[in-house]
Amino acid sequence: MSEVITKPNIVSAPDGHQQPGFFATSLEKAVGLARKNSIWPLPFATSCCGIEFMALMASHYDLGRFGSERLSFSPRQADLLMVMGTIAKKMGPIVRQVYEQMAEPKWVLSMGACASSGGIFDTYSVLQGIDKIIPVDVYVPGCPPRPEQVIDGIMLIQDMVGKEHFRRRQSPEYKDLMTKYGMENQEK
Amino acid sequence: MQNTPADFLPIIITFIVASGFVVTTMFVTHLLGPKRHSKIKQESFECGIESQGNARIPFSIKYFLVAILFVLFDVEVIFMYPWAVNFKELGILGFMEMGLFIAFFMVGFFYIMKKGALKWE
Amino acid sequence: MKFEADQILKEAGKQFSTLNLGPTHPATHGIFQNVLKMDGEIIVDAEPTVGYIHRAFEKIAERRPFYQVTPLTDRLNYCSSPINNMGWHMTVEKLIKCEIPKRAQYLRVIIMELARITDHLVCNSVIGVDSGAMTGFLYVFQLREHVYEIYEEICGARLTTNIGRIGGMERDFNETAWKKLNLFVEELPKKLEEFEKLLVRNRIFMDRTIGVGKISAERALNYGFTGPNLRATGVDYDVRVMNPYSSYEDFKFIIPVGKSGDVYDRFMVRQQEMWESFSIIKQAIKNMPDGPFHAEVPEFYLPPKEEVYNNMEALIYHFKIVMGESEVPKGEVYHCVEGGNGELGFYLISDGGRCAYRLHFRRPCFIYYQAYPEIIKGAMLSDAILTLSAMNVIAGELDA
Amino acid sequence: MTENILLNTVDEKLKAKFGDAIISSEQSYDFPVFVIKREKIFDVVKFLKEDSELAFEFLTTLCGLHYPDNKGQELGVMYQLHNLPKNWRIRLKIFFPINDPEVPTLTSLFSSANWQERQEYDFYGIIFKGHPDLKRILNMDEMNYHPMRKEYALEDGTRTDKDDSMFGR
Repeated sequence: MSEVITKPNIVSAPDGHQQPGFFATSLEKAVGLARKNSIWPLPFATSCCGIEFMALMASHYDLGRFGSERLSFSPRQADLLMVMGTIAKKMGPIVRQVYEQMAEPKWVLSMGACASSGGIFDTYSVLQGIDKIIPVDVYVPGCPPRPEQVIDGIMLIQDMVGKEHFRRRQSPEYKDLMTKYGMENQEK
Repeated sequence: MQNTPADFLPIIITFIVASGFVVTTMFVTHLLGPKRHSKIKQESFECGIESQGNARIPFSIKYFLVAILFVLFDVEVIFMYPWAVNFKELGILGFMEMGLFIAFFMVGFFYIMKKGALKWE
Repeated sequence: MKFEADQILKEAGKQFSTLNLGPTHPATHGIFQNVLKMDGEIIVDAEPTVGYIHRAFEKIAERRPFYQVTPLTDRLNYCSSPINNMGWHMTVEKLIKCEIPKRAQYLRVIIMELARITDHLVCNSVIGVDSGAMTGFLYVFQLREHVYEIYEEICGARLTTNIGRIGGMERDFNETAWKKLNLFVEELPKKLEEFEKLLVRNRIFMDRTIGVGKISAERALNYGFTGPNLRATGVDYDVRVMNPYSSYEDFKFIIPVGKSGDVYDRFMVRQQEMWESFSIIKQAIKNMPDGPFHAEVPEFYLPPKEEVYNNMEALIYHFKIVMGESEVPKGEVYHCVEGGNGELGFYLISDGGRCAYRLHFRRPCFIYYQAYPEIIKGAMLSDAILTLSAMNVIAGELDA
Repeated sequence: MTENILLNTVDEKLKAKFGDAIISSEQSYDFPVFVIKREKIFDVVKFLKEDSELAFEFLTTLCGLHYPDNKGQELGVMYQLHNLPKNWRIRLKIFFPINDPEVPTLTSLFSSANWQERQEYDFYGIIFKGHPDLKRILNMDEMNYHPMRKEYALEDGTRTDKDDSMFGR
């Protein structure tokens, strides 16, 4: 290690108006900063990618450095649905049910070739990619992807979370996306 | 030592600030957080499949019994904290007093053991 | 509502509540569903459902040339994929009756024993996690990372390794692979002992695992148990000793055997097997013969790239293998290896064509998971979850 | 060769007991293979399991076979039995027409056959008479065909990114 890191790198402040004594930024950016660094993933691990997720959570590649230390296995407290591994057609309705029961705002990361596009299993029993049943935000290629690749995917998700507008989930494009996937848009 | 009503001011202020914090955070998150209701979201989470049957079915009293006993002995431990903090100042008198306090609980505990409340089968 | 109350009262007689240990559940370490009929905390009946990641391996294997089936096999038991790869390669070598050199066999033994250690590391640490001891898992995963680095030196992949070729190894261990292997061999005993000290004499762990998930040897054999779960019941059946393959007869190792077939015995059998695998690796490193690392089977063994580019036969063989035109002898062969979970068998029928006519995998997980309802009947719910992780049921191998 | 001895000993005992129910017996690589009439399979396996000298008490595996071109014998089932103490392994095969895929179940002899028979029912549509609950195990229950039969394709056709012309298919 050439030079010893003395000061841990603190998350940089969002762009805002900086004057001596005060700092002003939009509420969206401040809330985005908070959400970005405290994503609770739901590890929907089915096959080999699940073991690579174990490596990702263990001490060597530690996902806890990115604030996603706390896994939530129930969709109620999850922000990020990480679908890892092959999703068979028998498993499709279950992925969709778990996605629907997640609280807004929610994001989906599809890890591995099997989840993203059916991967090497182009067979009668495998769902060819989970974007056929739920909208996916980030696809991580690889079979299984290396933990570094997944961390790159997680950082992409963090950018999206950081820049999310409050009105996005009520915007017409989002509503069309939902109706495209057949998810009803009951207002109140 | 006469305490005038003004002495209670700090307590009221802390109480207001505490409840104020709770109310504002609840209100702000309700306002800021995006909401999207759907029928499926209202259903209970059943590991991914549709839930069948009624969740409100009678279950055995043993669960309730163990829970209540835990609460009871947990409260007992709460009384020990202040004693443990200034353990030195209270000296032998405080020690004996707390010993008596624990003895009363031990009688109750012995009763529970004899009645077999903790036996699970 | 009057009717509602009556209905519940009538049901209160001897009504069992059903609990769904469903597909997405943190405790099932994979995708299985068990609808449990419960009387309070005691399980009265369990009805398992599997097939949630059925990927039709056997159908794919009928459409792939022989060397392309290897990536399939390392997604069977993905905690110890090199063993499955080697098992498949040995099946084809048995079909084409090719004898691979001693050095390649010894290299294969090292890799298979490394894979067995990693498989048992994950299983034993997950037994710890399920009985509440999380630290063991984090210590032990560090060891697994070091084995990943050794795999990367040999075949470039971490988990789904696709290691070895039909007829030997794709390349010899290079300098850093030997260095990392020796580093791992020095470091393993210390770390393994540390992990053992955490759990083996741990009062809570012993109370949680001794006498839990018992199965008798006779019932285990009837259910087709093989591997550590069978050895935990007292039957010393190990394929490496029963019909030795890849020169396992040259190594001295004992088969650890349990007595009562409960979770503690399974844990101890796997722990002891790790020590045995460790000693096998040391023996293999010590008397590693030199010589070629692959057999002369040109129409099956992919020639190295530099040969392909500058001499004619290698180019022709390369083309024939890749397009799958190399003529394969007709016949049917069954070969089994001692996988992480038991006897992993490959039943291959080849009609001389480009691909296997029929390839059936004998998957130990699929066969012994049938006994799960019988084992957990009458047990507590938390014991059932501990039994599931102690049987090391891997979804990929179960639903292949 | 030790295998041939095993082949002959088992062959004699079976021929003595069952006569013409044993259609053929030959040595394939290191396995003696016996082709048996479908009706007698239960009795043969029961005899092999309970016979004191043979004692094949371990069912290694069983799997379905499909040969579409030999008429009248399209479907088949392969059983592998293993005598653990003596380390003897044998393979039994039965063949039967595709329009009457009835086979007696072995679940009463080996509990390990339960799910394996369900898997072969799921893959090939072989109906095991007397099986406790014969229903699909790996595929979805709504699947109306048996996918492992030779005439069905591997892919389910929803993939658009793989155009076969590049692969010469």
